[in-house]
Amino acid sequence: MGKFFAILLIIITLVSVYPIVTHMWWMPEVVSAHGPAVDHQLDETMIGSGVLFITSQFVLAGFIWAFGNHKGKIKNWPGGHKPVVAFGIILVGLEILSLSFVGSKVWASMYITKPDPNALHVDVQAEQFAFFFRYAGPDGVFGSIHPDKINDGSGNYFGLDPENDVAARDDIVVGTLTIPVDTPILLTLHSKDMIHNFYVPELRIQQDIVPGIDIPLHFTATKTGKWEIVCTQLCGLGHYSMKAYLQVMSKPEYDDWLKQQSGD
Amino acid sequence: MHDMSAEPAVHHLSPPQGFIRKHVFSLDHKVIGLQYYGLALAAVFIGMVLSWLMRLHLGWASLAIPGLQHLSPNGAPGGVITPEYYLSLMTMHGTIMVFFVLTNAPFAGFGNYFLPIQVGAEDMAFPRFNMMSFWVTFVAFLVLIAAFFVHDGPPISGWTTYATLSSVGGISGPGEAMGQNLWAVSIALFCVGQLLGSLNFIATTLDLRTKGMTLGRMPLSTWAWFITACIGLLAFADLLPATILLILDRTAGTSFFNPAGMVVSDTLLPHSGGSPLLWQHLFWFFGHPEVYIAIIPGFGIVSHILPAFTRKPLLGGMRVMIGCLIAAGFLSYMVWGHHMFVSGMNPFSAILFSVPTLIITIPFTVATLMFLGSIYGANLRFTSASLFCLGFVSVFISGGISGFFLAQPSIDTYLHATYFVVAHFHFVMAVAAIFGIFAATYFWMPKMIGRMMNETLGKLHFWLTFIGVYCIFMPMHYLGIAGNVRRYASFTDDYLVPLIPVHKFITIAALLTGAAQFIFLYNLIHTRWWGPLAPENPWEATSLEWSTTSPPPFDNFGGRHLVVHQGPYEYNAEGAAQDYVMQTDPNFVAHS
Amino acid sequence: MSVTTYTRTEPALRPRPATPIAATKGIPSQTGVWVAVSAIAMSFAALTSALVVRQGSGADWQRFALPRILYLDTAILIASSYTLELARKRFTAYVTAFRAARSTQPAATEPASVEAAALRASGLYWLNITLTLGLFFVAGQVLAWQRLASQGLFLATSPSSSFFYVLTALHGLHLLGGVLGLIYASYRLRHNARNAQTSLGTAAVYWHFVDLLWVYLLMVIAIRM
Amino acid sequence: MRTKFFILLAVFGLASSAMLVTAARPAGGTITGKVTFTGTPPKMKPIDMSKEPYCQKLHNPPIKTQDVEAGPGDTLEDVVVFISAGDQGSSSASTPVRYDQKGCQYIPHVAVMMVDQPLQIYNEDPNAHNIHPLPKVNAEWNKSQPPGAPPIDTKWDKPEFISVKCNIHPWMHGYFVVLKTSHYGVTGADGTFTIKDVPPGKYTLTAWQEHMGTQTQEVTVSGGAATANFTFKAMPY
Repeated sequence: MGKFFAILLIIITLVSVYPIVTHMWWMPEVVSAHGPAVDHQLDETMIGSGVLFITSQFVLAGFIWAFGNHKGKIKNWPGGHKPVVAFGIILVGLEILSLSFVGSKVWASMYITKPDPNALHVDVQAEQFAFFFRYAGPDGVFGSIHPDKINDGSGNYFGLDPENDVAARDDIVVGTLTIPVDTPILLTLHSKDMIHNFYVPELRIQQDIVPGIDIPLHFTATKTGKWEIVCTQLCGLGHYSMKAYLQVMSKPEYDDWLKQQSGD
Repeated sequence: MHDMSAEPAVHHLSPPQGFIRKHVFSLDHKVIGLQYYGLALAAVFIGMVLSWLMRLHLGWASLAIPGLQHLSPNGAPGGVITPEYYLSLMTMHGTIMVFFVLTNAPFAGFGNYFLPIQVGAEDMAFPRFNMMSFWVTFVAFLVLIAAFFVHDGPPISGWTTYATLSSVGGISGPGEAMGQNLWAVSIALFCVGQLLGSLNFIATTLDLRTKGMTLGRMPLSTWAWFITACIGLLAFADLLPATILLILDRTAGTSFFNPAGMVVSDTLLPHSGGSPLLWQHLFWFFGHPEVYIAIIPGFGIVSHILPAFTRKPLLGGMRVMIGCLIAAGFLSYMVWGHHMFVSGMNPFSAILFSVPTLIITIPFTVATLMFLGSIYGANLRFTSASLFCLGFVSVFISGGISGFFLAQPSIDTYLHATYFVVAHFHFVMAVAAIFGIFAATYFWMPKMIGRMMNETLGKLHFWLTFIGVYCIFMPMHYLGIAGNVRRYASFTDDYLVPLIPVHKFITIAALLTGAAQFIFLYNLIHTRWWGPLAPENPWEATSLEWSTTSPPPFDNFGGRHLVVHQGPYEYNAEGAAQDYVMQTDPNFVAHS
Repeated sequence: MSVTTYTRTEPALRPRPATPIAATKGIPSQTGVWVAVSAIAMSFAALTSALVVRQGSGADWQRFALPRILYLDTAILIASSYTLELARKRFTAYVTAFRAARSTQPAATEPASVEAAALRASGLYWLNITLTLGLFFVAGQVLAWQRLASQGLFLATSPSSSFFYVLTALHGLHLLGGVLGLIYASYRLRHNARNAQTSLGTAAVYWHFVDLLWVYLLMVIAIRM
Repeated sequence: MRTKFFILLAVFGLASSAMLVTAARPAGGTITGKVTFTGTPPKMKPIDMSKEPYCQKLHNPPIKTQDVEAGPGDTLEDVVVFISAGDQGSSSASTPVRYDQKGCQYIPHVAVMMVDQPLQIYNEDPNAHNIHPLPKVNAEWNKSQPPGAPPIDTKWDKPEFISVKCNIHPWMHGYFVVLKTSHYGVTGADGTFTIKDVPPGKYTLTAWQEHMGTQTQEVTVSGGAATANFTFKAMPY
């Protein structure tokens, strides 16, 4: 029975590792400036913990193979427990040090470093179960938000008050986040109702959108194309269907798009 | 001199009379332990069926499940699960499993039964509190289950019930009206029950140990229950007021968690200035320790059972293991923020929370190494119990490893709220803890019901379950790395559709693994009435529960007052007559 | 500790006598009450931190003048702790007398001397005073609520009033628990039950804690509101 | 006792005969009219359906918001005109009202029905919707309807103007107008409405527009046709 268990463990371990080594299912392409650092961080962690995983499962298997149903005098771990404890602490300690050191640098680059001062500013409004995006328009000023004016039926998703607020009149509100490539973007995330989340796997970004708080989020897309923005924070019955598209265009394309939007 | 002097360590209860006192409102910690175990058993099968329904929906979204429309005409018209009903199932699965299974069985259940016996006491310190603690928990369970039968069904906000989805009432979605109220009341009651239980565990361990039972001679299981009780005392004392505030926000119009200017479905809510993050802080300050409440008894149980089947004490003895468990319990109160890396809290605090989170892996790594080291050179005996112990080590390694990823904010921004997390906590907390429960069941049932369980069925149950859980949860890591978001009722996003075949595979694995659990159920029921009678000490183990009859008499030792002379794990001790020395053995002289 | 970890690292094997070591034991009810107290303290710590966070989270924190009667209540509660100690002193003296009586004639169910009986009587007297003060305190809290309500401050009016009602209500409930504890203790004392004095001691620990807890809460409330 | 019985019988008889009479008379009077507005109405904004590519493709150019549907000559569409007072009371209708979700749009935008009249809600789209009526006096509910799911059968037991919303497609917005009377009309694209089979009498007529509120006027029907025009005041934005 010991040998069977050991073989089973080894098979399970190898089968578990195979899809990861071959990237059978893997992260989608990375299209953000900070993304590669995240991937690198994940790869490092994967190697480190992968080695730990395989060796520990194999050791377990080996011992079960060797000492299953073994009779007679028991053997003790040579050298007692102290070296083992020390080994564990040092091994994990080192992994922790390296990971948290590199990791915090990546994290800092995403969240702690200030956004580019002349980044393109887009306002994000999340609600059950959609995202809407607002551009300041020609005047470069966002109209202020009045929750009491919010009315999806008349397309006023942000609660603008064009009647009394001049800045609001030329604001552009769309359902697709359209941005120029290689340009620093600064999002301000608002939520109308529940806690939502702004997740774009390709950008390696995930950020909750909390009602009552305006959360800034900055990134730079490095590739043109169309990807999905999905919600990862449980927000109600339509959570699974809450999404929008991220359209990254070349600079000229983007300018045309913007003109055309402020046209009508 | 007796009447006014301090009360002795053991109190003299008279044997209970009548069915009600014996089996229903019993003060006997053994009966209460079995009641907790029974409640957990009912809960775990309900929870499992819920997970089946969820998995079926994830694999085949438009599949009509015959008969389901009768259980919930609104949630499953024509037997097809609606997105909101999927979320209801998910919420109830999580709540039932975390609270009524992973907390009830290894801690309240086995702890109630064996903690007093292992310290040589006749009962818990406060038998009436003990009885209350179970019945309050029982009512809590009924209240929770009642949510299935209210108008628009159980809540849909998940077992973490994040504000504001959970705190604004029915307008935020189906199940958020009465269903969510029932949830909150149930959890509040559950907290009360657990607080009473923890009180008992601590007082009993400190004050009712028999002569010679020093702290150093307490079995590791008792140590684990004691540490868990200390954690639970603080954790549930934090969740209880949080739940009260939630109930007030929902029913009394207060604004603890509800911010100003919320517009839900074009309706402007009157709340002002509350903080949704406040709920998350209060919840996770309980929630992370809760994870340890589920797993630390598992560690205690495995470190108690493994020596009996390796026939040698744990590597590092008791000191290392106890140190690891205390360290883990202590650290568990400093890491709650790692559940909130992307929640919008201060990014600096994310780094602050990340470090203790990584550090907390050290005690668990050491503990695992101790397990591995004790298998080396052992006389490893294969029984259902020992197999589940070895399985515990394997799945805990698998689950623990993935913690390295999630503990790092930078990687968590990608993996947070994906199936990677689901895989992680199911391996490390759910499956590991369940393996601990199974090991304890096969190990202790002979003592608890006086009959031996069927080993062949037990081993079959192990092999199927062990292979099964890897088939279910290992692929979830791959899904997570591919960016598959959790808590989705179905996968309609363009980048998720290609992953559905993996979900189908997981669903099939889950159905088969779940089916294998009925072998266990059959084995348990068959043993209860028709199993062969169990001897006093079937496993040649050493601790006090094996120095009394199976099952023990109502006062545990038939009026004897055991005196403890040995540590709990004197296996293959030099100069001993046989390969184990009972704790009560006065003749053996240990060397140190 | 006789944990044997069969390592060859230590050469000398010193035999240790296997005489049992008596486990140190306290009184369960005493341990229990301290455990309970720590749990309750944890709950109110959680509520306090919630209060601090909540005050910072929104601009809607409405300060209001505390009803004067709260300070009177505080005085009452502190007094009750004092009277409880008076009661306990008398019972301790009574028990010693009782023990003495027992040592002379083991059959005795009552202490011989009249003084002892007097001690017991006044002990019960002070206990009842304590109970009355406790109930006065609760009544006072209710008055304070009415005062606030008359100012138009209700549970949902402002986060400050919400916390005021929640904290005072939860504290009031715990205090009523203490009242029950004292009633139970005095019942047992009347009937000379086993360890009646222990139950009084336990109830006293709890009572003083609830007293302290109130002083703490009053400080929090006074500073924040 | 006996007298009571006879009174009851009499009342019942009268009522039923009255109903027979109303049913028997094929065409009473009809009320027709036109609903217009003055002032600049809010701009009808094009709806961005890019969240749901299927629906986006269906509508090219994109449809516009329907809270105010101004037609040529400042006419208003989807205004409900009904007899709010003076009606003899009419038996509740039993023919179900059909409400469609098609191309991420509610069709019709405003559905008028009587109290307790069956209402059937269909999902004609290949994607899921959720129907979330937001009543104040009736009971609120919120159900999702996956593609191919059976229609939702329901009814309303109190008269109310109920705003309906799909949270999955927040731009989807419509109205259930629940009335006590069977005498109502809804203005078409040309802003005209017709209320048929109105027995002769003096009535109060109410016109309701979801954005501009209600207006009432007295109208007398004597056999033939009566006209009643309404003019709303439009606020810009």
